[in-house]
Amino acid sequence: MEVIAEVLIFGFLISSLYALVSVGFSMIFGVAGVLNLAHGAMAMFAAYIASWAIMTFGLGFLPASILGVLGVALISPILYWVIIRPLGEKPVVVFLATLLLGVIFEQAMILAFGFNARVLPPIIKGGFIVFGDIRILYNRALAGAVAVILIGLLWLFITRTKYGKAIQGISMSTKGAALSGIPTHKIILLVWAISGALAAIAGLFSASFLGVSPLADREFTVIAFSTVVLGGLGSLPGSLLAAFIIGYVETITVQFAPEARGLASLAILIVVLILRPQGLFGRAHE
Amino acid sequence: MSKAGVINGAILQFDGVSKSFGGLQAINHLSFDVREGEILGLIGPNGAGKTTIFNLITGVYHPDQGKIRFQNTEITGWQPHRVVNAGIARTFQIPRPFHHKTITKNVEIALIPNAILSHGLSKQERSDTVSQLCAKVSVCKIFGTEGCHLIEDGFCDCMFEFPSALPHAALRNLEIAKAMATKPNLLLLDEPFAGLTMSEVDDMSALLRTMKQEGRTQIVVDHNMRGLMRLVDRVVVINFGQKLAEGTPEEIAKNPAVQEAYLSGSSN
Amino acid sequence: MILKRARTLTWVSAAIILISLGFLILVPQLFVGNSFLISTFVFANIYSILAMSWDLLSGYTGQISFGHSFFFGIGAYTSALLSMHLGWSPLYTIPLGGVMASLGGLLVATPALRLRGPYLSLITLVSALGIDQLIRVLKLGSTGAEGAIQCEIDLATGVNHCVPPISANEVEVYYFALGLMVCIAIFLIFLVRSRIGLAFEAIRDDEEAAEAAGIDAKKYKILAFMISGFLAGLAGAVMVHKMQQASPGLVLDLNISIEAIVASVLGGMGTILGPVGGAYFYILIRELLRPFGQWRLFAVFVIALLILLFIPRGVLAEIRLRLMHWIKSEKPKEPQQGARA
Amino acid sequence: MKLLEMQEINVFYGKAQALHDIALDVQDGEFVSIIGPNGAGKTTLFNAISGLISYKGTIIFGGKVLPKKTYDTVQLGLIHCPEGRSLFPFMTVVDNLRLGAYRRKDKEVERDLQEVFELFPRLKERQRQLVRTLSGGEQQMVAIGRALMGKPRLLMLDEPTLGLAPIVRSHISKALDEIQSRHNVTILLAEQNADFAFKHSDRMYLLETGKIVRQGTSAELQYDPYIQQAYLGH
Repeated sequence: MEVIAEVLIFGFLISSLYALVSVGFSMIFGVAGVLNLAHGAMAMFAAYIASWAIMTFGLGFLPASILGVLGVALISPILYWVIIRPLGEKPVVVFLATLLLGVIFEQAMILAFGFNARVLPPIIKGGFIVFGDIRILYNRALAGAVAVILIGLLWLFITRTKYGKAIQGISMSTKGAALSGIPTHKIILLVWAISGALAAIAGLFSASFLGVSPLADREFTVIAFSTVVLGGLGSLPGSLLAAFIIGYVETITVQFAPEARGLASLAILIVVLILRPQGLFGRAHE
Repeated sequence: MSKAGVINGAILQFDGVSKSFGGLQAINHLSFDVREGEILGLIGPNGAGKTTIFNLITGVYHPDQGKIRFQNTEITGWQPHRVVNAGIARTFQIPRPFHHKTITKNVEIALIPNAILSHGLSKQERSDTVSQLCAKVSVCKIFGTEGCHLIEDGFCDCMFEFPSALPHAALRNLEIAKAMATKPNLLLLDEPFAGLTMSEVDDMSALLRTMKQEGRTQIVVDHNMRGLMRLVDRVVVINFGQKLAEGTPEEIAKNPAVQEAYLSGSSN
Repeated sequence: MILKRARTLTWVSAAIILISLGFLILVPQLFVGNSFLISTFVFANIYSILAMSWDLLSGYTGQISFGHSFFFGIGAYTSALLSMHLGWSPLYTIPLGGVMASLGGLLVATPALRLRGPYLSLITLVSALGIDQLIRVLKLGSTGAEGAIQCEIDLATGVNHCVPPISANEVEVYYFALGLMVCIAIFLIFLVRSRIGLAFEAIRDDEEAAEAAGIDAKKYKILAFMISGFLAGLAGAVMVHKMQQASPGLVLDLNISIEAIVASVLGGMGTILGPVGGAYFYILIRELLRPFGQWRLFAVFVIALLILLFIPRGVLAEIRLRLMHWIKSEKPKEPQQGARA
Repeated sequence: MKLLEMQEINVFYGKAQALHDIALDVQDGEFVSIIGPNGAGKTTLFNAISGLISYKGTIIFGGKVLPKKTYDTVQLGLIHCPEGRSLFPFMTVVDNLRLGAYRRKDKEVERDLQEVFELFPRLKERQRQLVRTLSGGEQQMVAIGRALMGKPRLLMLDEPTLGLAPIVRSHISKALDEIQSRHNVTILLAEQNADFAFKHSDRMYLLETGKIVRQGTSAELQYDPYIQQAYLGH
């Protein structure tokens, strides 16, 4: 029983962070048609900004984190405007450009901070929430709560507000949106900022559990890419579901066969892609 | 060009075919025959399902129901390339050249055999065939010379030009050259007159008639029956995935159901 | 006289290639005893093979692979294990590594055939990550630690037991790698100019239109995967005998896939020789500018990005296109009427 | 007063020229049609006017130079209802219509929504349905409705009857009459169905292979032998 409860709880915590990373990736694909392989770099970059602010100015974790999130929310749309957008409608070139951007960020972090991993201090130090024999660090619980709240807010934003509907509109027909008078470029910039911020928050929490290293972005990118393809390109609910599938599969394998941790989710991905190439919730093309 | 054992002279039989996409019944129990050596007009308003019929014949889509037979062989469910190699070629409504290859290479692509180790045509034969085809459909007319000349050693005067240099009419001709390179017995032409001027329409019609005389059966799709009437031998009218009428152009022009489908929207 | 420019050009490019080749042949003589430099050139040749292999699959056939380390690693492990445990000569095990990687290509191609664009790229990425994990889980290596194959000292005899080198003589290793690279380059240049290459490019440009032209796209895509896998496997196998050890971190790292892409982008996708130039450029900078530390890699990646931004066709392809326009600008004076007949 | 006016508008796709020296004008309150066969350049012309593609030349709209960005043209009340509709298929009918009023800040949006529902009662019944579940005719109504929600000074309709059943076509036809009479909207229509265009237009242009080859009032063109032979089949 206890094992099941543990899997349920820890699976949820990890899945919610995965969801935070993949939702942004999915939105960027939705509105801009870009599979942003530099997405993980945004998560990593935020952690480095925070770490730098803490070390240099002695800021607390919270202000340092806010700085990290804002920094990424600023740089992410800039990257789109300056580098991705001018490439136009050449999916392969854009794909490769985002890949290179990610690698360039890695190198920049190595140059600035060295190869070694850094650990961010937790927001709430020490202390556990206790469920029977299961103890959850406050910091982890907070991460889970923040992720769930943010995803809920994002959902409300997208389905209830005018801007959110504009985002939906652009993802279904950019031309239709432009002809309806939606300032498509501004909205797309907004989406890049939101996506960057969400990835940044996931990156900050992750760094406070596991630390951050210059190549940490790769895992984020692989998770985002996998969940979004698994859920079906362009479907936000699909990405969320896929994030939870992958999160839980990993938690279960860690629990019962720790050596196969990385393999299980990859295997699921391959099986789904073979059986259902458009992903779980893919909007059938044409 | 006549094939042995063709029943009733039908080169292609479209037999009770249905196809739906999601909830939309695009083709609904449609049957028609194409006779050996004729030009069949397939007309109907836009959205009637004409292009879907082409996609069903060429194997891009597979029918939910029904059979398609070509020269007495059932080709239902075949892959597109297999259909092409059986002798059915098509052109696209919007020309789809290979943009990164030169014009002559575009035609040469259609000559590639699928047996990877077989030799197929020699280089000289290939370039000769390409030049002949380009000349025949006058793809390279715009470069100031008539047709496509073999200058020397297989150099041809449009071998350095890319499809982006061609005007619209020449792109249509390039589509036909590509289709002809696969040596089809049946040619499916999707709106070959779209975007052409009156005189270009006449040129195109003449080209299609010449190909008919060489024994190439054709199905020509157009939304506009007037443009087709002088070219085709027989017409099948499609509306909402079903056959509305079939007959000679004269019969079709007088058919009240056809008049209704084409004119009622504007005359009431 | 007609198309004189085209012929001049052919001669000039042939001359450039021959001069470069001549220089490469003379490298061991020019840098006698500088084993670091010769080693660097060996790596450059290995990466050239890898980059050409990526270019064939992704640049020519349009199947963007993010997991070329998959093939590279399979080739490396196959050759390392066979030569170490069965004592076979690398000269036999290297081709076998290629064959195994080619079968790996078939394995990836099977699901990949139904997938396009990003879905396909993800499958290649996942296969690379997957085999990395698999080797760690199966403890495929000799020492068992993280699946690494390292030198072992046989306690009974005291003999150091390693992945055998291709030759004890570094210069011979260099000529082997160079020879292999040149042979593969020649093979690929003939391949891409043949109707097979034409079919590859047709599939890249418009798969549906290629099918409508009678091309069996599936068959050609499998072929591209298998050839590309074979070549990347050869590269990995040569690498493993050069380094005399293997581990997932050395031969299966995502970096290897990224480096193959960077080399191709630097030189120009879809040109075969461009990626060779790109690979040389990349490796020489990576190895020779070590004093600059991480700056050198940062700079190379930025250059690659700038090339994508401003010369998206790639350097070599752009030059080729410019030259084509130049040739075209010389119109034949008097088209020979009826020459076709 | 001239609402829309252009001289020597040229559009290129790569090296190929799609539109040649187009000169065209629309008076305030007028119904003008552009007819021509498939591929003649009607859609290209509309896309150029609404800024979806770039063009060479200057277009005057309401006495001022028309900006070349779609967003800016919409702000001026130039609303383009495109061929193929470009709706938001995974959104409800009412959300689609409301997005049509995205630029507007006035208080009359809700009133206009009700007017669209009066014009197309079908849409009122289905307002909560996803657009992708509607029939082609209903989708066309959403497209026209969405354009009306943008409060157009000039409404550009590209092939609104494409692929529709005769009965639906007559619905659309009636709606166009009503839009013109009740809302006093200036309309520029692109049609390959010449009969449909003749029924509604004050004036017409015939576009063939990117050039305007005939123009005049509907009455004049109705008896033009060239148009009769090629487009009306009389």
